[in-house]
Amino acid sequence: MIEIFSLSTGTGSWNPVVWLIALAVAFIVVLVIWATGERSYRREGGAAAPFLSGNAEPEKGEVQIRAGNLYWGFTEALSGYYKRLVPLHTGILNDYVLWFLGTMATIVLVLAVVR
Amino acid sequence: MIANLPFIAVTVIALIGIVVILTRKNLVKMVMGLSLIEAAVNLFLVSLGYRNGGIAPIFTNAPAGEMVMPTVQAMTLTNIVIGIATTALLLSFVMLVYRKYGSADAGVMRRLKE
Amino acid sequence: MMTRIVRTAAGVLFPFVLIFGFYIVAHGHLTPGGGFQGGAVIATGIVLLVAAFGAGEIGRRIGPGALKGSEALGLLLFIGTAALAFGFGGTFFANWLANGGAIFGNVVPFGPNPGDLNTGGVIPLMNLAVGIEVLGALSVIVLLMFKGVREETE
Amino acid sequence: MIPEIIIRNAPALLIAVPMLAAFVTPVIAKAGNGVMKAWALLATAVTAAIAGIIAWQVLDFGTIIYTFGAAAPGLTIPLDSGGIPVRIIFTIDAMSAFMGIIAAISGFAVCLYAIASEKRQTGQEMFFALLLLLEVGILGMVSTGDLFNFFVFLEINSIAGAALVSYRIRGGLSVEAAMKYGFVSTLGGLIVLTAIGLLYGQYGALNMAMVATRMQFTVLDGIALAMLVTALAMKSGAVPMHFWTPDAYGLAPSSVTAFLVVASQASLYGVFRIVFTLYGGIVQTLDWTTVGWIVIVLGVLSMFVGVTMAIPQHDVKRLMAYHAVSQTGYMLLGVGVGIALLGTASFDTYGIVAMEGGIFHIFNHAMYKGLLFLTAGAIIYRTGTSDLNRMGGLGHSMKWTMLFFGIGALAIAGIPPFNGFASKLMIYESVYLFNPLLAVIAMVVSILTLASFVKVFHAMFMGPKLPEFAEVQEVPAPMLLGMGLLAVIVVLFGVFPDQVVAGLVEPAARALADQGAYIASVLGGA
Repeated sequence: MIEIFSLSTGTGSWNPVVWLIALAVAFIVVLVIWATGERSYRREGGAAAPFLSGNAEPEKGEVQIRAGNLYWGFTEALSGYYKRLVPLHTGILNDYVLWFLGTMATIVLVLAVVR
Repeated sequence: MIANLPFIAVTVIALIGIVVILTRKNLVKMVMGLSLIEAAVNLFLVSLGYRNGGIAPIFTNAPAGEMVMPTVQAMTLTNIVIGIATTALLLSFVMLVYRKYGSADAGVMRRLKE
Repeated sequence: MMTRIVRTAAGVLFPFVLIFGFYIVAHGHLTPGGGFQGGAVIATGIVLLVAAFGAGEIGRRIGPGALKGSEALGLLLFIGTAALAFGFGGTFFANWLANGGAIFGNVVPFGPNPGDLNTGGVIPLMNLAVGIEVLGALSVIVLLMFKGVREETE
Repeated sequence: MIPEIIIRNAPALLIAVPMLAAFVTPVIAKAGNGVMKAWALLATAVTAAIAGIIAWQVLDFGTIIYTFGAAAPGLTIPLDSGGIPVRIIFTIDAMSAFMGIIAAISGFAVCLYAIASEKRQTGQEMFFALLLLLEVGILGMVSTGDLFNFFVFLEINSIAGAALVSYRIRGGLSVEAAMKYGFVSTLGGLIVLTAIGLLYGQYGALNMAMVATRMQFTVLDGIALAMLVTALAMKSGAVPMHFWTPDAYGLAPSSVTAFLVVASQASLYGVFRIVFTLYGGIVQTLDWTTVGWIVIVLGVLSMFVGVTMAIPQHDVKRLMAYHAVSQTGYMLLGVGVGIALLGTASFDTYGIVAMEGGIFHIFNHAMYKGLLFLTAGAIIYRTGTSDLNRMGGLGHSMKWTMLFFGIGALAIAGIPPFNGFASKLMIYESVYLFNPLLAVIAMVVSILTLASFVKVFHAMFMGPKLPEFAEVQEVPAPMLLGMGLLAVIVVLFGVFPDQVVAGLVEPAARALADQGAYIASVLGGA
């Protein structure tokens, strides 16, 4: 029964059905733990409000993080790579053709001349 | 040597086309370069079909002898038709780009980059 | 709109261009030429009219609607002729009319001959379909591009 | 149950139905917009049914041969032709049928989606006609067994694709994208034609099986192979020839983008078909490994450059387009390893698994990437912007779209139990045995993909409801249905990967690798 759903990859196998069952079991365990929690807890009345050193909590819309700065650290760390890579995407049609023909020339050299 | 003349012409025309595409920034000229390459490919195909002493495959009043295979002519014709379609499409793109951007220059047509 | 001389000459030449185009279409299975070439010749006739009388005038007389219609008609004829072969037990594009004795059904004579128009089976039909399609498509392209240029300059 | 004439002529109908429908569409549009849309939807549905019939026939009874213009489909070599198959022959083996199913399913979903998403545009009859023509181009490319016919369908693919990219002019931006796409595609097409000319001049045949039997691998053949592989890899968006991909994918209408992904994959199929079937006879020489490594290098470059370029993007469709480049790299890598190992003892142990992974990834990619582009289109349809920096909080009002996007994003990042995980797992494990470094790169790329899509998900759906999007509602039902169809396939293929691999993918990989069977099916028991 298990074998029917197992995907063999030559060196191992992957069974999504077993994985889903495991996920369901884990979910039930989480549910059980959650159910044993304190029932008198209330979200209202400031219990869930953040404490920002006594300052007023800003509007949710103002502190919403938009997409642009989410991976700033990553691009900054790899700036040497990005400084070389991004300017290659010039957007000029001649360059597109040049890259295409250049790659073709390289592959022709490898396949037909060097062999 | 004389048999290779068409292929030399093919190379020359194709090279002119490639140089035009790579060095000219005017989009109309780039489309012209593309048409030159297309013409070179057509000439190449037609030259492939040449057989010394062969007879054109037209049955009407043909002399007796070996007829050549008309496959390359069919291919060339198809490519001409396709070429007309692509050239018309690309030229209408150039017209629209010129109207919207105020220039038909590949250096100006680069709002999409990076 | 060009001078009277050009307009008159274009008017005189146009029927001859048409006839030459239809000749090329009709003899496509015997001599060099065929649907595309003939259609292109007819389309050049329309280009001649456009050059002489202007795109606005010709666009009003002929109309992109009719040309688009002829394009669709030609394509439908083409596919339809090809698909009719299913009914005769052949595959798509099979020549179900050839050597049948009916229209375009004569057997092609072997060896050098002056040519018989009544041969070829579906090939002349397909040439006709392609001719109708190409004259519509090319004319429509030229008319629309001409209109685009006009809007540019005015 | 199914009339015999349909089964007999199914390969021709696969092309003829969408083509006829495309030509009739402008005429039918006179009867009303609704009629025209129903007609287009019907045409794609019938095409999908025919693709299904073909796949069933191929998987049950072996390769289908269909000779155009002959008295019977199997008459490949006319008696008076001197032993050369002069007619156009469709050769549909398991790989072609596999690609046909992808194109047909994707075409149906896209058409369903476009019915609602394009209803504010003018000139819709031409849109649907071109969409059907694009489908003709894709299906023709994957079914044909004739080199020149392949070129013709490639050009139909390019022209219809370029015209569709420019459909919404968007202040000239779409036209710019279409101009770039059309220009490089046309140049690529001409290079393909030159290569075909080189082969025809030497071997005097255009049929792939015939050329394959006569293949000598002279210097000219090497040049032709390089031209074919480069031009088709360019059309599939491999780095460093990928520059048109973000432009065209980003600016085309979203429904078209989802279909352009399949169009690119038809070119990818072209690369594989040419390498395996046309040049498979030179497998014993040293050049063969070189060919494999060229494909692998293209694949690794595509994976890495694609994903790293995607991370700093802030236009949602441009970001997804770079991911499409990156995912194409996986397919090139998987099949490239298969190419490099073909003919060695390792091929049967893990080379075939790598190929299966790469081919399975083609199907998975078409489904989840199509789904992602459609969800992006749904967002743009409602908010009117594609800039991630201006979005936010849409999860409150577009719950179904959020669900579909989540499924697609998890699938592309290779998170179990979605389909992307299954194919990526096959690629990782087999490529690790071939060269551990390549497998590590593939995994790193997968992690970066996940990171990038976490950002997109956060930017589009998370956060409080923004005042500028207070009026936003869920998209119309046909768009949801189109997305839902693809999402269901993504989930099903993820949960039952073994059935799909054994039933569809493995026959495709075996058919691609077995050059002898392909030739024998066309030319008889050679």
